[in-house]
Amino acid sequence: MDVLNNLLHQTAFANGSLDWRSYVMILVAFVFLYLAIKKGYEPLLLVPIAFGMLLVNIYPPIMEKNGLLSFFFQLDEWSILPSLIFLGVGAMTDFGPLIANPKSFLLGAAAQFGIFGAYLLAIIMGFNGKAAAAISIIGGADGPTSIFLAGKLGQVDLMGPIAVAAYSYMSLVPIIQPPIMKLLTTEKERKVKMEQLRPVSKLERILFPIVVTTVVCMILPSTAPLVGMLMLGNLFKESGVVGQLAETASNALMYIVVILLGTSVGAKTSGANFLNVDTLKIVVLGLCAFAVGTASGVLLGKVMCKLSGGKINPLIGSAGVSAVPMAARVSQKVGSEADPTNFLLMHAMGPNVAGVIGTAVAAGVFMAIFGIF
Amino acid sequence: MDVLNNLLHQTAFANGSLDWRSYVMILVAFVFLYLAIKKGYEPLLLVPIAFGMLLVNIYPPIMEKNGLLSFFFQLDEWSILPSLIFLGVGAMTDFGPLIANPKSFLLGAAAQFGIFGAYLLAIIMGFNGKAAAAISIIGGADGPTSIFLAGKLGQVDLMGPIAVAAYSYMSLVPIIQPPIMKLLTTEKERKVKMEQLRPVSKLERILFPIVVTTVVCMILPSTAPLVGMLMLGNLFKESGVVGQLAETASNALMYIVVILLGTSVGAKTSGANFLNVDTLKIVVLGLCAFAVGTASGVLLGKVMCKLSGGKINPLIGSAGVSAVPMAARVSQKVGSEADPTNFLLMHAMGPNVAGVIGTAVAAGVFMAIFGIF
Amino acid sequence: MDVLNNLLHQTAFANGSLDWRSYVMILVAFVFLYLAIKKGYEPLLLVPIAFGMLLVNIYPPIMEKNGLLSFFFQLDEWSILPSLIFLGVGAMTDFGPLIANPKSFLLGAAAQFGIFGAYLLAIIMGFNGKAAAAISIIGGADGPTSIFLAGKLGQVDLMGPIAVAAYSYMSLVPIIQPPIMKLLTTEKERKVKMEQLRPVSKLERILFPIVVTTVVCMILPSTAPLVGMLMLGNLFKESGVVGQLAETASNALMYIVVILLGTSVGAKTSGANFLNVDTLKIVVLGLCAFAVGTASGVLLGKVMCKLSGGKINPLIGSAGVSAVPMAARVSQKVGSEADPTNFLLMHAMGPNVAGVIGTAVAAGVFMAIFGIF
Amino acid sequence: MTNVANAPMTSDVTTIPQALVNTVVAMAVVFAVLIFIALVISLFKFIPMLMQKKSMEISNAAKAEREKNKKPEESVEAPAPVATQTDDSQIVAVIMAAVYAAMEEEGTPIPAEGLVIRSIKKR
Amino acid sequence: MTNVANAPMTSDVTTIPQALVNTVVAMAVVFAVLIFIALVISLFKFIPMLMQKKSMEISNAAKAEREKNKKPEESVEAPAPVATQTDDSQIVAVIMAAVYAAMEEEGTPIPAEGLVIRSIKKR
Amino acid sequence: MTNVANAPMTSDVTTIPQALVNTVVAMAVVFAVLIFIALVISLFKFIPMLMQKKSMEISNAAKAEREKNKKPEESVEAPAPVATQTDDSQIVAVIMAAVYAAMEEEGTPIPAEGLVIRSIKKR
Ligand code: NA
Ligand code: NA
Ligand code: NA
Repeated sequence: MDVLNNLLHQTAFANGSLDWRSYVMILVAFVFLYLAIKKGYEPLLLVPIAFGMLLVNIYPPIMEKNGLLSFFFQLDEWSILPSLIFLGVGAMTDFGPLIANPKSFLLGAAAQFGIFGAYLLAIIMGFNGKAAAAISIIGGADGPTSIFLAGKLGQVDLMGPIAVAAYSYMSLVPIIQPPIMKLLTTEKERKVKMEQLRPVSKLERILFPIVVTTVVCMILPSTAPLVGMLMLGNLFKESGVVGQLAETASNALMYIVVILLGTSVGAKTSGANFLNVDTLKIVVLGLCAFAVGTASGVLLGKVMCKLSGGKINPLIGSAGVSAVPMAARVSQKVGSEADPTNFLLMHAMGPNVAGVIGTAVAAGVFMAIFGIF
Repeated sequence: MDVLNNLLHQTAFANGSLDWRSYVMILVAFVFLYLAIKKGYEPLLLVPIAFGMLLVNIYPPIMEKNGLLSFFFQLDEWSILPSLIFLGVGAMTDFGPLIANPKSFLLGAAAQFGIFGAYLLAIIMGFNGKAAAAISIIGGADGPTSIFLAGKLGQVDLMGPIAVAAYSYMSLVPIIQPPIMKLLTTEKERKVKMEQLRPVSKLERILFPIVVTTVVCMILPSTAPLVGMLMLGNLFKESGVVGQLAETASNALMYIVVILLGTSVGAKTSGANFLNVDTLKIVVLGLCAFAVGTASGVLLGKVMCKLSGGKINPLIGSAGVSAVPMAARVSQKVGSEADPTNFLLMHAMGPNVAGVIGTAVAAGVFMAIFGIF
Repeated sequence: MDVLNNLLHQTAFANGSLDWRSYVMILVAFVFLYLAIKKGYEPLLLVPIAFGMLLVNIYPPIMEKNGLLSFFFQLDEWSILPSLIFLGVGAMTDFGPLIANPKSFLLGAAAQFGIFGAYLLAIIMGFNGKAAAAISIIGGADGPTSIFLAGKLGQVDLMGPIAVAAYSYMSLVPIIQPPIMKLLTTEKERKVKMEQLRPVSKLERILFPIVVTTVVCMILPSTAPLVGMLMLGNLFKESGVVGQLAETASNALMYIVVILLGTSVGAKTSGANFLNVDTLKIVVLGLCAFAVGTASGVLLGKVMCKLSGGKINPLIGSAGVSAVPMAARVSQKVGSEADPTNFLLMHAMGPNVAGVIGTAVAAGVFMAIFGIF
Repeated sequence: MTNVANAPMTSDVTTIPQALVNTVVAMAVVFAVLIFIALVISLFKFIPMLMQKKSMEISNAAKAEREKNKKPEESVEAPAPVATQTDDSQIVAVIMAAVYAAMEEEGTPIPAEGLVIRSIKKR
Repeated sequence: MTNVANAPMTSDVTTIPQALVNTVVAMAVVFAVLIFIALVISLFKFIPMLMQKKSMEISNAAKAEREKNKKPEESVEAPAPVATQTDDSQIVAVIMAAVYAAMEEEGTPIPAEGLVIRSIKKR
Repeated sequence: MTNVANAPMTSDVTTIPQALVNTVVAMAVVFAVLIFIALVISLFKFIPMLMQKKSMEISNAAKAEREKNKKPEESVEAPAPVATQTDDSQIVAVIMAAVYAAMEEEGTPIPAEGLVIRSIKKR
């Protein structure tokens, strides 16, 4: 019975392609599915990521030559998918609060300390320069930027752990941030009420993406695919004359891209790739990055509170880590715990979206440091 | 007048690229358009397929190097398009009736006798092993699985006839099945009423795609792209947390894929490729496969009716050939002809969707037999 | 401080990749954004085109090997994107007025004199044969056809200027056409009222795309990708059985393609590519083509008016240049200026959509002349 | 796609006389093709007439059939399936005829699978 | 994907006896796999029972907790966060255990980063 | 995209002092870029003022124009087209100027096609 024999040798159990790591990873995939579905942790990305994790650990050839997910992953490596996600993100983002209060850019910059703190720590832990940079960008809390930079720096093997850590911590923002925020602020600071933001005209909203693209890409040209697409999406939205493009970019196109990106990035977490010390280090570094970013945002917020004579609530500083819009909601929540009549959401949206630009700038600086353009 | 001369030599009539076969195929394309549009025979796929047939038989270079449809076909060969269609199918399929009545899996298995009956007959007719396997899968009545297996077995030249036969017979299910069903059942059996199905909880619906993926892909790993995508689509739908992904997978993405797949598979039916004895044999084998699959489903239904003490109506067995949801509707119709108060539709949906999984398993077995993974 | 030095050398200002031309092109991009957003000039294409222009002139590597927009541009070169846009255009076009009045085909043919007038002038100006052909097709006022032909004739470097000129003039149709129309017609001719068009049955609408595909592609096979996709889209719409495909082709798929095509074609306008005498010549030739096409349409309209005993209003002739549906609206407007009770819109839609087919035929003739198939 | 060997004008430069000839020929072709399509499309106006005539015939036939089949329990559904079946078998016959022609051409002996048609016709 | 070296049937011709064996084995596998899934899925019917039991336990626990926490200003929001936190730390613990296992296997000394779990648990 | 020749840090290992320098420089750049954008964006608040001023001017101009053009049959449509035309020609002029500049740079004699602008201006 040759045929039966052959059949038996093809099963995942018998063909030797799976070791105990694969089984652990299958369990991890189940855990992530549980977190995504039951807990609502970034499900849009964690469901596809976890399923890619499941499939590659049962059937490794799905990521080898001519494997289904390897074709999708090629589009990650070429930076096409992260750029197109940013197109959709741009088409959904309201930069109005940032235009009304450009000081928010400072808080968006401060939160990037998380990235560079993690970078230093990663170097100390023994990662080489490019790996350290790719890992530390997790602290930016922008999934597409993390995947984009890991691709540009040639760190494809780290892409799985980085993406999983980035999206996991992004969903844990409501747990990670509040203790740090409370530790670093006084009750009085948390109660600071901010003036209502001025209304922003349509013309300003249209000029914003054009100006930001021009300025950022002039100074750090290698961010052009990422920042350019983010701002093009926003221009689609704000111009008001290409509603169909804004709708397509932020709906059909973006979700198609999410499916392709999620499954293929998830499939970079084969057992051997994921269950090692580096992943553990990445988990630690990611948490440090988030914590340091939160803290530095809040601390600069305190400084600005002082300098402005108490007009700025330091709690909006933590929103600078991005994780749009969750971090802004955390600022709102912690603020309203101190004083239920305190509405910080709109004010926190400014640093929140500034943090997206700040992380893209940080990614551009890393690319410049490593001579990639 | 060189120019005029050149022009004349470029026309399809004069340049020698078209022979009488091309003209016959153009007529066949018209017939399929008639069937699809006027008769409503699987129009979603037969309209693009027939148009691809029309274009390639007028302008063969459209499938040669750098031809428009050759680019789309590349995505068929790489199994990308059939897998993505299954993602959409999964996002539209309700596996509830199958979860409520897992015995339906038996009927979904029995109907696969159609495939292996046709396989034996194909070997007898002189096809080689891989060709016989690729052809016989038509009996599974799942278009994407047929195209997937033909691609994996390297039978690209048979893909045109196989796809055309598969979709044609799928639309003929209401004509092919009833006489066989009536021949094999007694009036009394057809009148059997089935108990209402138990309600299925959300958690069961969520666990189903995860469990099926894990079990099937563990045993037959090479089915992972197909079964994985089918079940991922279903998980999108049932998880309830990624409604946008379910919507995109079953709408924009699936119909884009249908257009690319339909036109390019249709363009594999150039005259020389289609008008030969093999196609005639495929037509015969496809019909046999459907007939045998229907019969074996009904026959196992009769056995289960006996064993269950008359609680199972054998008519739901024929739905095991898939052709979702038409075969289930045929069960309903034949059942209600015997007793107008007999409602079998929901009970037939169980074997119907089990048949999709059964055919994927059969495809996996073929891949295992031929050492493809 | 090596790092700082490296950073400075990476900026767009310092790395020598940008010369004064880049800065001029960035300004031109701003002007096009202004025209598109403020003036509503073909914004669906000019916004992405202008943004592609902006990005490539800040960051040229975006169009070099592995650059984001270079991947999209590959799909233009392979004629995939223009063909898919035509699929969407077909799914949105109503050929009813043309079916009701097939004489409109004559006017759609006459307007192609604009193409060949510009072709002659381009040869006189010193362009080689293929470049002259690629440029002159601007006069057809069909963007996708222009990009398709430029790709097939290997004139990728002209694609930027050609696309920009084509879409710019298409949006200027309401300014370019009326003076020519008034100059060539008498007040009496402009007041001619036309009989109501006969109703067109569903069967005729279904047969139309099939017949046109068969006839045009038989005579000029190399137009099959373009004409085939246009007509397939229309068949999706008119068949009434594949509404989802018509919807997807004319919505999600088309707008995805518009984004990819617009940004990548816009990115062919790097300073060195765009700011040269050729572009100036193309601007002149494009205007000539539009003017001659308008004039020849109107002149044949006058002849047909005479021959029909005053039953045809010559103003509908100008709509033969395509630019659907703007040129038809111009006919309506000029006609109603002469007599406010004159409704020419529906009658002008006939030549308008005939002009699309006419331009595709002209493109096919050029491909035949250059032996491309 | 560019078959250079066949390319009639591989030299890139086009002289003005050549261009004039090209223009005249090309416009002639454009007019010829569009006039030909116009002629074909202008035949469409006869379709409504044909359809009306045919539908009248069909409705007569259907009426006759309905009278023939007048068994009370089937009277509602009968006409539709009958019509479907007739058309289906006609179409199958057309396809089959084409395939048979192809086989005869190739000199292959026709096997016994003719039953495909019969198995659909029956019922 | 085709690993020719491993391919058991690289010769393209399949004899009829071989085909018969293939058919028997293949149908057996199809039935085996589908019956196995059916068995697994048939266990699903116990899930609603389990859930009911568990939810009863949870609602008891929650009730107890609610009574313990009865400070007027927190009463509305308290239960939900508590539940979340508990589950989160359980999950983190599971992940950590897996990663630890991996590290021990590789013989790497476990560093002091165990605090990850603690830093989440606290609060 | 990776230009290895230019890459300043092709050695994969980064020492801790190097990393410190990188960090300081990088954070400085991040702040510099974001502060620069913030300054530019903070100028946006003057836009509403400018617009108001301009729109007042325009509405005055339009009023004047409307009075000038007061022929009863054109009064409804006149203002819009006039405005459109003016802006269009301004823009065409800007583009043309840029192209001319390019041509002069290249030393090409400017041909007589200046009429493009005129032909749009007229009407
Ligand atoms: Na960020
Ligand atoms: Na099936
Ligand atoms: Na045209």
